[in-house]
Amino acid sequence: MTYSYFPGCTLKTKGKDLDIWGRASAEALGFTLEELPDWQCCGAVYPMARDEIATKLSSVRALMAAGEKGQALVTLCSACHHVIKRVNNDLRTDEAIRDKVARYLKLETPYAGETDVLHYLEVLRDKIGFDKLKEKVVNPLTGRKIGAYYGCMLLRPAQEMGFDDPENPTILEDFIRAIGAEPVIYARRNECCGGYCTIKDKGFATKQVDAIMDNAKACGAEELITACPLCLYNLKENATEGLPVAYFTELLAEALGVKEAAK
Amino acid sequence: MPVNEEFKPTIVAFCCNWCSYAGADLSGTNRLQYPANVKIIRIPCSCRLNPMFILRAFQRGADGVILCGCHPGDCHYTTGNYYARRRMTLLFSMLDFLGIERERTRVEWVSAAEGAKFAATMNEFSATIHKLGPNRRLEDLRCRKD
Amino acid sequence: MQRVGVFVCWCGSNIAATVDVEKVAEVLAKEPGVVFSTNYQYMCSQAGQEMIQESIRKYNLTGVVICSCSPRMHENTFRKTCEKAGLNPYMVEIANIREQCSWIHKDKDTATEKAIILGRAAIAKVHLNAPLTAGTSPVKKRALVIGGGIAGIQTALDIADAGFDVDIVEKEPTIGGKMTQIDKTFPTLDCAACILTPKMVDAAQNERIHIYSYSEVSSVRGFVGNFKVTIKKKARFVDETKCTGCGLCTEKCPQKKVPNLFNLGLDNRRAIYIPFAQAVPKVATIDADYCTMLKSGKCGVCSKVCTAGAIDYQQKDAFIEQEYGAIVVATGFNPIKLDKYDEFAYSQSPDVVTSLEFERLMNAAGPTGGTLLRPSDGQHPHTIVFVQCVGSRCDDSKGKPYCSKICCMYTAKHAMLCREKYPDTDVYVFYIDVRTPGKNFDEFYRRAVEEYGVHYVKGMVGKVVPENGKLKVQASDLIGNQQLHIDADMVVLAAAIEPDKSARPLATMLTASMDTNDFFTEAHPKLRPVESPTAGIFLSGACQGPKDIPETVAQASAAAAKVIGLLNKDHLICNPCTATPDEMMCNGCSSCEKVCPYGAITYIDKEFRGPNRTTLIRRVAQVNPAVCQGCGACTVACPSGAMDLKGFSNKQIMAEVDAICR
Amino acid sequence: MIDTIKRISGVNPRKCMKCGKCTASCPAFDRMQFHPHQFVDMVENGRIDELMNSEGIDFCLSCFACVERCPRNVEPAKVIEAVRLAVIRQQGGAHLTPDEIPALLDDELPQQAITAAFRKYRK
Repeated sequence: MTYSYFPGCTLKTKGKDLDIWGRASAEALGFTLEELPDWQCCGAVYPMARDEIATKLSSVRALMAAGEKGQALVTLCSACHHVIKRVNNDLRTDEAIRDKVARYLKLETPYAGETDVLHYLEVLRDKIGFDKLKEKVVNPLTGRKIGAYYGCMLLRPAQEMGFDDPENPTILEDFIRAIGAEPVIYARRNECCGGYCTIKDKGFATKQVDAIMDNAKACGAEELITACPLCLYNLKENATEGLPVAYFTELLAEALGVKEAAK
Repeated sequence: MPVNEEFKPTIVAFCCNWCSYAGADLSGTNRLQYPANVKIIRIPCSCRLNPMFILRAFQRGADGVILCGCHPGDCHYTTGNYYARRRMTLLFSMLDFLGIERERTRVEWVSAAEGAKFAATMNEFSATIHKLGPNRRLEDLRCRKD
Repeated sequence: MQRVGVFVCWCGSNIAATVDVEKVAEVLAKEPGVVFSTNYQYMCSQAGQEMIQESIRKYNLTGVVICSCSPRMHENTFRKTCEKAGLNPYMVEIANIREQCSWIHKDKDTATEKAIILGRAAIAKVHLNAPLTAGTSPVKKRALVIGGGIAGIQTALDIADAGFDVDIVEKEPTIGGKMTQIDKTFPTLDCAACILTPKMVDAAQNERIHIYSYSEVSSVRGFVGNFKVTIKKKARFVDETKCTGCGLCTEKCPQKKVPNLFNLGLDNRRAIYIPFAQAVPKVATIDADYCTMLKSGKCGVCSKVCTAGAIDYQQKDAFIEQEYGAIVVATGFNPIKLDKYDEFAYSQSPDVVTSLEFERLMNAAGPTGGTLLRPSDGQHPHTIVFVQCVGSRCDDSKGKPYCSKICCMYTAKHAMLCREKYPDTDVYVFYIDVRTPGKNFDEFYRRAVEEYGVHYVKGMVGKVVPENGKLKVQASDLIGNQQLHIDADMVVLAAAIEPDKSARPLATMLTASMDTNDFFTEAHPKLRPVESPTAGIFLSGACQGPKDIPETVAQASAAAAKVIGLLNKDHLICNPCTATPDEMMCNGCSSCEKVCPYGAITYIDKEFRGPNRTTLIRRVAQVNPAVCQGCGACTVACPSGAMDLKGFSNKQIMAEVDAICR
Repeated sequence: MIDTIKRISGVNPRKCMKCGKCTASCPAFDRMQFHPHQFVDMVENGRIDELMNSEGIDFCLSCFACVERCPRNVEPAKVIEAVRLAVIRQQGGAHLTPDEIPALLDDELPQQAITAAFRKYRK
């Protein structure tokens, strides 16, 4: 199976690890991520204003490029996923936005959200299957107690994201089980890490992250995984006394035995 | 097609006594407006509607005919609306054959609790008929007064 | 040609404000056959009715058209009026110029024009009306109550008291319903079991009441006065006539790990069980999902210990046919599932419970013997947070759009009981509004606040985080304009209530209508609150809408009164608007027979006179007017147009079409 | 101005039933002068200037907890975003200028944070 792939700005710079191990694991699992040739940054935050069109266009271009190839669009970064999926949803449901976009981009047939947007984890769950993934694991992470940190972007708003139960998600826990480790469920795994506010107020991010870490530790987690570069940054840099944090793709690559080769 | 300002369509709505007629009453009770050119005829069940009545309406100058009945599964007479649905499907293909726009006839399920749906349906249907303009295909010219 | 009188009603200003009633009367007076036309302020009033009767006599009217409110409102009133003046009641037609005209239009000219057209259609129809005489059908003097909770029990007791036989069908092994699980009742705080169990016993001992426990209704045919119902008695693998309810089997059964549904899974029971000590009937039931004997054929302990020899592993579902004159629906409610609201961590911590689970934890017959202990570690909770409106009052996409009505009061009760029994506990109640309309209700709630020191906080809980044996509750205090962070030991969620899942398929069987929330619809929200629009079906308790116990009991007795009124009659007047075949046109094809949902059409061989004094025998349709309900399905199915419907004949409907399209 | 906010956000504040679940869910509660339920209420009642000049509107994290948990589907985050946009669309309303950036960076800060902040804090 071949998917169009939207890496996003961070995965080309500070978040290279998320990308490299994601691609290596995809290869090992037998699906191909075809990077879109001319992708542009998604803008990192979903433009909520109904009167802004320009901020939605880069997502639309990526969606249409994938659509032309008849492929679903896969993302790894949860912010990109959030933005592109919601913009796609706008185009699918909001006629006014669809028309404006069509006029802006001088489209003959308006783009109406036909492309499917999938997160890498959704590919693992819905296309590959966690059972199949389990079979491909050569290096099970037995005995490791891992807490999944979801953050906000993947889950909310659930009506639009349709990713998982927004208050008690299971996809990352199932993933952790599939790679042979033991998932640790803690309630704050979907509470905000402080996001971009870390730029102006580190103390605020610290308050958020510490609460998350305390909760994860109290429930027995020894390390955390995430799918978001900004979450990773906040959890790592702003914790008073934090657990180790890694991208989920790193552990995936490790379990599949492709971690070292990829670097 | 430009919308004719003068065009006042005649729309006949057949409503089953148990659900849709009560739904129409409810939209009245809630003061929900819909165009005055919709005139309701009460029938005991949607299955009482003989497709002939619809042809008769078109013949006599109606511009749109809508049939409203209980939701599938909720028919007061258990199965009446299923018969209505099948008969209307056949009528649709006959209207296609006659060259009458399919949009002029419609079937909607409106329950006794759906006053808002009734009004919304009538508004929408009336707008559709406005767009289509007067019905000339099946009108019996002998019936016309002007 | 009929001699038609037209009567235009003002309905005060309801019609007259938007419809020029005088003009309507004036224009309609010129319609063919109209010999008299007038308007009046309230046509349905005594004076209005007398005017109609006088006009019938004075002008020798043979048909009457009344332009007024919906026929669903007053058609019967006016039919009776005319009947008293000697006119056949079916010579009356109503033009609905209120609900379907004056109330939905603002412009007076438009509304007047429409009223005239509606009046014309009615006149055109009445010209083709024929006098109809209604037949009668006998009433089976037995009632069925579906659901054996407090609503069903009360209805059955009242019907039985009036001297009629009544059957209760209850899907659980015991009657009693939700009230058996409740500890105390508001606002008097008397014990629920103490007031309910005597009623359960009364029902069991009443000679006129028969209880089908562990049973379901599997099909309903027929109509008011003559329902034919099939009841499925599910196999309980215990012979009810032999079981003495000693309970020995329920102690000896080796299968101990069965979630006890009576305690909402808070503890375990055996595979053979009696739900609780006061169960009625007090008969054991084997849970086939867990019984080793039924699953693998190895065990049989209960059979060995039963001295009465009541265990019967071979028992099969049994089907019972019974006839009823009336059916009462009392299927009740359930709390909703809370998986969609896991911000409150219901599925993540055993110490987050629903209010009904909390009831069991407070109940002397519950899993903790009435001592309030946390499910997780059996410790006394010291801080308890109650959350109101969980899943109630939501946008459709997020939960139930209605107020569940009972939660404010039972939460006040829970909070008060906690503080009374354990004065060292801190109790918080997060509310959006406190709704206490009811006798002594607000006083009760105020007592909880003022005398018992319950902290009522206007606000909502946003997140519950289980951590180190505590529940970290993050909430808003809107009046204090602060965010609260409470370390609680227990969180109690007032889950919205919804109709029982069995209600929807039942409604289909009964052809009784339901609203979008699956509550049964009443025939009129104000004036006929305990009847379903389907004749002969009555509503009792929470199946019609959220209700507390006093309201449920009141409605249950009201439904019983309606049933008694019906069963008191020996005959019911049938609907005269039945199908009727023209035998000369009928070609005996059976199309109509196939579509009739009531089996009202049969075929007979009939002798007809042919030309030249010959006779020939032809197969023709015959309609049983007592069974025909007048849907009209057959009229359209008939290929030769022989079948027609009285009161809604082809000619009548076409005359209406013509009048509207004219 | 009420209409501007309603237009930008697409939110009907009248749907709010004043339960306060948004404010109960908000992680940035401490940093805000007005809280999510007040935002909705103030837009409903036309107190837009007060909102625009209040402390902490830049602290909304767009975490959508209020949107997810609102029982009435009001979407408070969209209201806050609309007010914030109304501020930064004014001359000199930007909350972050490019020359401030270098001082705020460290080696690990992902691009995503800077992009997001720019989108949120300036025109």
